[in-house]
Amino acid sequence: MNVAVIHNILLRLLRLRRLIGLALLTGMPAGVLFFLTFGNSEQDIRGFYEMLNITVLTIIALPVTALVLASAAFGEERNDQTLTFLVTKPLPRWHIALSMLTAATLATFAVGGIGIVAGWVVAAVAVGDATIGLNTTVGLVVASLGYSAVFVPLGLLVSRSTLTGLAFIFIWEFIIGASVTGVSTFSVFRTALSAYGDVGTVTIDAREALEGVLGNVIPGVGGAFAKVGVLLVLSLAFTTWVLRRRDLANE
Amino acid sequence: MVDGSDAVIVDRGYRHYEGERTGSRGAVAAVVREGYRRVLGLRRKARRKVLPWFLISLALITVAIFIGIHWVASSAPIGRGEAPELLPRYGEYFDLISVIALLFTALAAAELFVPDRVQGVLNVYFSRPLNTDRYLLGKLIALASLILSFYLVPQLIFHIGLAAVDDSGFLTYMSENLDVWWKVPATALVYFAVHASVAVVIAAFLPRVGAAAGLFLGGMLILNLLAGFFIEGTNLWFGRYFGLIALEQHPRYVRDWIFDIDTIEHLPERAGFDPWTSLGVSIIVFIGAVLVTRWQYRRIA
Amino acid sequence: MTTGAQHVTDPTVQLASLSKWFGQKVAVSDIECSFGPGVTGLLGPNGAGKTTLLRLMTGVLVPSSGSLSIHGENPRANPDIYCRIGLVPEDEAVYNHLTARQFIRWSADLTHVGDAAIAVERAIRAVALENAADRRLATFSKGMRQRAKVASALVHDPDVLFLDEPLNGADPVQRAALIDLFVRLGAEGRTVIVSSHVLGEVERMAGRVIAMVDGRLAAAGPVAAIRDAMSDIPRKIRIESTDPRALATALLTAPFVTGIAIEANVLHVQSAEPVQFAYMLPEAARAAAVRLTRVDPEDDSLESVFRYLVDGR
Amino acid sequence: MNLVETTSLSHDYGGTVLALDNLNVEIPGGVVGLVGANGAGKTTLLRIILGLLHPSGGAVTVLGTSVADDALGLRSRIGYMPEGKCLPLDQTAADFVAFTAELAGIPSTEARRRASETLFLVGLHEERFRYLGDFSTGMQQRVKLAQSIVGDPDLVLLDEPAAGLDPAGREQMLDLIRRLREFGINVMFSSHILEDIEQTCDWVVMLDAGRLVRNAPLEPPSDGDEVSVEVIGDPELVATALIERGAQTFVDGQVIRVVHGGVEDVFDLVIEALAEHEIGLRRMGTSLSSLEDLFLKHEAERG
Repeated sequence: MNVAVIHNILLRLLRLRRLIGLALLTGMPAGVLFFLTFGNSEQDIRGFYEMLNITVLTIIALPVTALVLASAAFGEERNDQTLTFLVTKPLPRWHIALSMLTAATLATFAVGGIGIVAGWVVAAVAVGDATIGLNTTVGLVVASLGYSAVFVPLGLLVSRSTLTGLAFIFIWEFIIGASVTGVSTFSVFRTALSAYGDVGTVTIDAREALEGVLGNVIPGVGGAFAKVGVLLVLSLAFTTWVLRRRDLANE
Repeated sequence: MVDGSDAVIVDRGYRHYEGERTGSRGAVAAVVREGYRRVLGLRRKARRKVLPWFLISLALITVAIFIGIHWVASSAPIGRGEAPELLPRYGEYFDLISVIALLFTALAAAELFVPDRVQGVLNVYFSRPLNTDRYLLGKLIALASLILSFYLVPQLIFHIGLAAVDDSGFLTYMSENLDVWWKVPATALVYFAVHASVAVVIAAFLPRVGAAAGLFLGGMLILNLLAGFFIEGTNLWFGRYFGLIALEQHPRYVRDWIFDIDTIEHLPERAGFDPWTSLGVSIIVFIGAVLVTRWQYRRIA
Repeated sequence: MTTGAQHVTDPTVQLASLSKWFGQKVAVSDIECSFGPGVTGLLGPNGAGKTTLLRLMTGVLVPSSGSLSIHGENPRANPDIYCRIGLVPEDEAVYNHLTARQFIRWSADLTHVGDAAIAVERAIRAVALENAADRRLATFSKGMRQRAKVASALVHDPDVLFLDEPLNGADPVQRAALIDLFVRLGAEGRTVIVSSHVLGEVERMAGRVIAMVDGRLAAAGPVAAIRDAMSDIPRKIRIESTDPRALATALLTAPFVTGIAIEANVLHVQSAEPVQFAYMLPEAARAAAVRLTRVDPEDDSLESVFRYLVDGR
Repeated sequence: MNLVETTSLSHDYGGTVLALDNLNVEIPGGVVGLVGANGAGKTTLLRIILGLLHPSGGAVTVLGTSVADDALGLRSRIGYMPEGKCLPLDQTAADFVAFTAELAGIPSTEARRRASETLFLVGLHEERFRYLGDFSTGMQQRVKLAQSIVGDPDLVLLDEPAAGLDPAGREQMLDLIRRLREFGINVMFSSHILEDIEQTCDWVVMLDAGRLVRNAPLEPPSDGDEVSVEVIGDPELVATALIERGAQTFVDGQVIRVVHGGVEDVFDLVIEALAEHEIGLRRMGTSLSSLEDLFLKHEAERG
């Protein structure tokens, strides 16, 4: 890990325009929730909050945010041809890989965090329960780590990584993950939701939706973290291998 | 010129052009023609033709299937003439075609607007007798004619097909269904106004074709999703106005109104708006899109 | 080049039958040479494989076959060697979100420079970017961006420098300053490898030249020696004079003048032996009482080397 | 008629820095070189001539027409080759050039024919049906030139036409530019490489920081000038001989620069000295060093 590398990548990833765009995306559920707090019962608000978190936030906004940021970590270096500067520095290759993974995770966590904190505040004030956003935050941590592990090497390997990543989300996460039982365990947002479902209380409506999405994946924080942990180790090893053995520029 | 004993060596070098110049109008026409070629992938690598022609053939195949259903229904010995209202007609066909057209619009708008800007070709355009407004006019004509054709050509085939398989005979069917001639184009226009506006505004700002198309499709989806939450959950007096952000739903609502269909409750309807409002929103979105796009291009030109 | 002119006695960078291919396309083919202290020009037309070779040497690309070493180390195997290497890549790209100072500081931090702040200021001064150091690189002109890249490659005081077309986009003033800088760096005993396709520039800074054509080593040695070696290539010479017809008549007597074309007051002379011709020309002009106002070899020397190597003409 | 006339032309991009500062020039027809350092205002001037940029002060007349009055009409008589990328990489060369001819107001069948002929002129006839994305830098640069002349303009503006080309490519490009004059097309092209300008132009406009430094014909060699001579053999012998005849010389490698203030002809002096000592003459000419010196001198004065 290297502080200068991480700092530089974070500066680059969190450009103001992109930050605003992504913050609007992850903040959308909070905005919606704000209007739903008027005139609804606490139980209903809790239900809306959880449904928004599960459907809009975890299934759409977080994957997209993570995709944009994590694939850009190496992707922008590659496409802007600045990767040359980075790989001709006296750093062990695994330091570069780990720094990128860290930066991508931090960036995703920070941007996703904007939306989550906003929603958390709105919900906590409306319901009077300060712990209400805890499960979503745990889900965010799992999602940031998991998606970074997938998209960071993708950005290094593929030139149109955002599009490829989008295809990954649609095909792997949405279609195959929903229809093939064996695969759903390895779907990142299901892993995030399995952690979500294991923390704090979940309303009945949300519980149904959650089980619908999860299929046969059993909720569990420990399992979720174990899974992303393995994913991260694999990702780190693979990224390091690419940095050591493969061409780092096009023709 | 050449007889047996003479030889002629012709070196024309650079020829000056003495003919008429078509001026700015010719330049706009060239932009339109080039727009067609770009969207349809003509005179480009085969890879570029796949998506547009896949969508076009999808539209035509579904027409054929619809006509087939009608033909089977009308020629079946049992149940002839029964429950004709269950058979899909013009309005229902819009349901199907509008989903394909949504993809086609995403592709067409992105292809028309993104590459010119990103590849720097605008520098060439604007060094010719062409200014921002005329350039955008050319693009708008290209987009409108492509997308409206995408809606209307299959519908025309559908209309002729329905007349051909109808029991009452071709001409009788035609004369009994004259209202189709304004209902279908009017509906297509509303679909175009909303879909194309949003797609063009996005394409005018994003630097990549894929990203522009993706954001357009994803944006339409998310707006519907959010509007649903608002309509269901909010108790505020202005909460229902959020029902209007489901842009994708407005043309559908207007269509049902024009064709007098009442099977699904669209989001604006659930929020308590009448079709006139949806029509109004569609027009406002269109005008807004024209203004924003024009502003953006004046800024970068 | 069987004489071994591609090798130096005190090599810092050594390439052993280095090759690189992308799919079917061979970009660099069996390059065998070495580089030592001083400025060496890496010369070749666009697409000759100069950039690929520099990327191979700096470990950005992996050789398809062959090997390389910098101070005895392969950078891929031992990244620590990058402490002693500076690279200015050809790509125009820089970190657009940083200021020049931040960018150079970043390089300094990653190369373990002792007193980074001082080193950064020194590098900025070396490329005369003091006035623009706190502007974002995105606002820089091409020439300024090149200088920022040069500064970032110099900040850790490397003794091997790889510069890929560093003068691209620089105007005459900036170019003169950069050339001075490179010459000075070479004189300090650093190995400076500069690629370029503008021959005049290479001649002004490099004592030794490695020329590449089509991925292969085409020539190696001192600039002057290469000139001499190639001086017998038949060449056209363009001459402006007061009386071209009289001059033409005088020149035609020489056996090595193989053709003359007259165009207004300009003569285009085709000579099989340009050196001989050069010796003959002043005498012939004086004898014919013709006043010469301009003489130009139509193919500048090293350009014609390329063309000769590429097209055989 | 002058090609371009400006009267107190100024432009700023909204900041305090003037991209053009009170420019008054009259530029005659022919091949005109526009020289200056990066940021001297070359591109700004070209874009103002095209009417793409509205100057913040002053006026421009191009080909006898005021740009402010009829920019669109003028643009059908002007061709423009922008600096940098401007080609749609998914089109073939023939399609793109024909399209740009149509943009210039030529009907489409004629446009296709002209496109083919123009690509022939720039040496891309065989490659005209290939996609631009597969072209090398040099080929792309020639396509850019082709699109600028396909519409039969009276004037073409070329922004750094030789940038990024290798020597062979650069020479071909300069050759093409020289030929444009034979075709009756006026050329105005910008470059920061002085040699390019000298080899092609008959008029030079030099800008620095938006101000005019020089607006004059590229002088044919004249008696009072400095002459640079590249020799084969010992340059010192020649230098000594020249000094004896009252000339001032500077020797730099094989190149001798000769300054002569006297009445006698410098060229004759040089030839005499060379013939006398049997030294070979490789290259001789005036302007190269003079223009560059002027440029460097001006830069130095500015600090």
